[in-house]
Amino acid sequence: MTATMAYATAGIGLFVLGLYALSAYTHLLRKVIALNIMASGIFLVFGAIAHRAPGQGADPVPHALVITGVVVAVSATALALALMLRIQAETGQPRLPDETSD
Amino acid sequence: MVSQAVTIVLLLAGAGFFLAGTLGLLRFPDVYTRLHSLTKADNVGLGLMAAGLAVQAESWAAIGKIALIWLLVLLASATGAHLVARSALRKGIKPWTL
Amino acid sequence: METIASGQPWIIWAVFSPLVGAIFAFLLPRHASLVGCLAALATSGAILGLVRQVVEFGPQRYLLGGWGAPLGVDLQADGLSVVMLLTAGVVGAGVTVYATGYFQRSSQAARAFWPLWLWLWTAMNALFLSADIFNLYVTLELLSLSAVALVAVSGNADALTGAMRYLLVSLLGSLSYLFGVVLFYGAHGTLDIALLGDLTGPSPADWVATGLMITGLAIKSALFPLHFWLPPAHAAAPAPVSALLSALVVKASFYLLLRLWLDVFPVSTPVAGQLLGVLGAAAIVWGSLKALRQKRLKLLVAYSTVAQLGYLFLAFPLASTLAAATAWSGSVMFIVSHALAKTAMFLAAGNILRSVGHDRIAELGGAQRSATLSWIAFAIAGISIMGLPPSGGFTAKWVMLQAAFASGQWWWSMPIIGGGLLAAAYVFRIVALAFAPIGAPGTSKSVPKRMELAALGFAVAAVMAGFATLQILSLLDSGAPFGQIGAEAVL
Amino acid sequence: MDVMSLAANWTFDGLLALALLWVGWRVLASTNLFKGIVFFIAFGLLVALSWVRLEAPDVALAEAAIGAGLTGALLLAALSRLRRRQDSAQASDQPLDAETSRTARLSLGTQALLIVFSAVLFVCLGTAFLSLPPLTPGLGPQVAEQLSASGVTNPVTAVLLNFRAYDTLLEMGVLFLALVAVWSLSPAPAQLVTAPGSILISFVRVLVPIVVLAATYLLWIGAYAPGGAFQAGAVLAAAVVLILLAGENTMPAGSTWPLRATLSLGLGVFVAVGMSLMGMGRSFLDFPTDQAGNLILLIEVAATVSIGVTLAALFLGGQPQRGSPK
Repeated sequence: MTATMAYATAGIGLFVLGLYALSAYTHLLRKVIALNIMASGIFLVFGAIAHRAPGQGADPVPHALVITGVVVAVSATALALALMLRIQAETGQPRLPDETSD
Repeated sequence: MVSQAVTIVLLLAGAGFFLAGTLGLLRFPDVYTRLHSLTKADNVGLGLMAAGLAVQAESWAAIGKIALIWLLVLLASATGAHLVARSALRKGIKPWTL
Repeated sequence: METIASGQPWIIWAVFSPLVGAIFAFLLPRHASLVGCLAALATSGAILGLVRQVVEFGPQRYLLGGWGAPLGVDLQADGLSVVMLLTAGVVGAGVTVYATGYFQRSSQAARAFWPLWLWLWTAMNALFLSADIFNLYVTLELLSLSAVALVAVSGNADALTGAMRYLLVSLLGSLSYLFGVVLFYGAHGTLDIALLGDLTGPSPADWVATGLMITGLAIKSALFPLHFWLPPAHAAAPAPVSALLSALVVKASFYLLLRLWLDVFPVSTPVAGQLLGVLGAAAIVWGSLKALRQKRLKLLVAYSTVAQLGYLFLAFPLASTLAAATAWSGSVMFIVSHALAKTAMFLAAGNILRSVGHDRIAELGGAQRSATLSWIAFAIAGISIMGLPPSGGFTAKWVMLQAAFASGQWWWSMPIIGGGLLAAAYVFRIVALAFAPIGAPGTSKSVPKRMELAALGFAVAAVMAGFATLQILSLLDSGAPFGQIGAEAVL
Repeated sequence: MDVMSLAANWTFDGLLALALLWVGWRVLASTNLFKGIVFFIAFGLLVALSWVRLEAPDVALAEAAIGAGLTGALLLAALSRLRRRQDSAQASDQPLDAETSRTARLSLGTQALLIVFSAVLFVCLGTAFLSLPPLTPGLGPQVAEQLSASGVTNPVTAVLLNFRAYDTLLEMGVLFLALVAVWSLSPAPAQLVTAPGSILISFVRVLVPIVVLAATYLLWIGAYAPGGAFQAGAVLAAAVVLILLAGENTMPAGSTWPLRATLSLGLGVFVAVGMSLMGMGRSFLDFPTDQAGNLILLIEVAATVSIGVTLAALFLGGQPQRGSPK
């Protein structure tokens, strides 16, 4: 194990942080950002896994999968943001109804 | 050896400009002076760094790419600074005076 | 090992017929419903072709790009995938017919519905046929995004917030699943289900990956107590979408859970199985009680889905014993019969809502005058949901009861039987309305005949599925996804 | 490697990892949403830097262009639309949403429970990672072995467009589907920027040709060096977004058909190539070795155009209305 450990730790930390924020915050934009941070965390762990054997170059398969994952994440983000704007237009709040702080 | 020394000096000088620019960004009184400090210092700082790296470059093509990066950043930061300043003016933020 | 697909590559057509249809439905928005019907026809043909192939030649494996696992991505079709595919095909084809009546031609909603629905179908077929855990992640995302967008098609505030909650929960589920994929790849260096199955063992990485995947898929399958997102989303969607979501989409993630449980996860401990079973039993009780208290018809049907999904999870504690194949067969029978019955119920509810203009249960008394066939369809579908003979719901529960007794865990028969009684209570709550005295003559709109016939057709099919049990089980047996136990051992 | 540079590596990687965590936390916890998004973009750039350190330049490019750049632009556009509507809502005395109120009113107990759960999860995931075998080769050797038959020499491109091309096809499907879904939700808001100003416009005039050139370069070089269709598509999208921001965005009145065709092009060509190969008696997307390079290039060119336009259309946030400014 080498310095890649640092990235795996950061990745796991980001996943957990994002999960916490996803549950704790109510603003939908924050929830969308939290999901993005979680995804980045997972990707970093994958990158660290691909880079376990130093000096041999990295495994290209996880890299290709992460690129796929990045595109999937931006697609989901775009849909979530469009939905959020529609919700705000209909209800006046960028939040889900039962979580609206009173 | 000489080229390495030149690179080190240029990179350190560039870092100094970045540091000064960042200090200005944090300490200057209003949005216009902060912009001034940020873009001016960063452009020079990046220029010094680019020059430092160009000394180490292995081909003219690489030097060209480094120069291009610096020029593009200059262009973008100038336009960005202009846009930020303009929207601040439109919002009615008065420039700081003594 | 499965035979490499020979002859016509129906397995490819099953994925790409709806996909090509989805592209054309987007390109030609004015003719979207025509494109949708043609694509549905082609997809059904491809599914039937594949079923025939599997029956004749056994399970199929297709090497995409000719590489083969682990470098490439493979498709596979065994009995389990084919039964899921067929269920989706029957429900999909019927809902397509229904939707041509439900959506006005070239309205904004129709233009949105057709490409999204064809994407949803693509995603399901791709999911049932994929043999690669990362590829399955991509199909899961296709499935969630299309399902969420379909919920939002109605455009009102309830639908939008329901869709948003559904999206957030589903993305969370997908990410949890993806983390599992990453850990499995890190531990074993392959993504192929079959290859991975030979390598997994009781190591911390495999356990954590298993836990992450089970959690993610349980969220997506709305297992109690992670079901909270389901009722608002399913109830607020347009009727054909509600039917698709309740009948198929939640089952797709359950199918994946089942597939991984059987082929990938390290030898399952009784503890995990028992936990899933307890949650399933809790879902049956909680979902039914909530269904009893709902004031809106579609929400009642949606909570009934929460309850019925609980049954699927009862197979996990039963399957850790010798009765495994029986338990799994019962669970899959349940998927099929519930898909048919729930489609009928949601379509019927949609018809009632359209004819009366609302679905407030308290004011529905006597509303049977306008959409009589739909009320009949609802009642017939109720037979299967309650689990009365000879319906598919009955045989599914019967098989599960057998598994419960054969495995010496008789106590699991209690939620199976109790859930039927509770279902009877909420179904009769609605059916009784049909016999209520005719109320004040409200305005009632007529409903296109084909919409009523579609609901009725599914209701009858749900009851008749009981007679097809043997055929379904023998199809399911192809490739022995549950180990060596044939249909004859079950009945 | 000598001890000095090893220590330097460790220090750099450790600091970068700490920075990732700190900036990630700032993104989520900043009281002001705008600040949070700016931190998010900075975060994306740090992630890209991490990918360079992990010897994944292809991912670094994709992360910088898509993860930081386009996602950041999407978030900023969404925020400005949120605020604009809020301002008008405020004028008409509707309830004001304070975006600074950060958390749900979680009880202290719930919050403590959540923190304990997070900590347990962190420990579990960490243990799982540590228990991974240190030297599992993964699929790297197999990719290297078959690389010469893939038609390209960049292994990541070989995986994306040959070995696992089906994944990539479905991924293009996800992007296409997201666009269909966004269009089904709402029409595009009328205008993004009021009065772009002459400096922005001339900046865009200078920059757009360079950006398009850069996209072409990334696309072309993807066959044998870091780059490829997704990175190129994202850069192309940036060019289109710039044009949109400069207000030069009137769409010809009439049919949206050309736009729809461009959006479907990438997926359509991908499927058509796969099907044609089946027609020639091969299996789906089974490229003949001597033609693989050309077919991959054909798919990538179509994909780049579609990805660029799709990402830009997602930025627009809705279906452009016929005849009105795009």
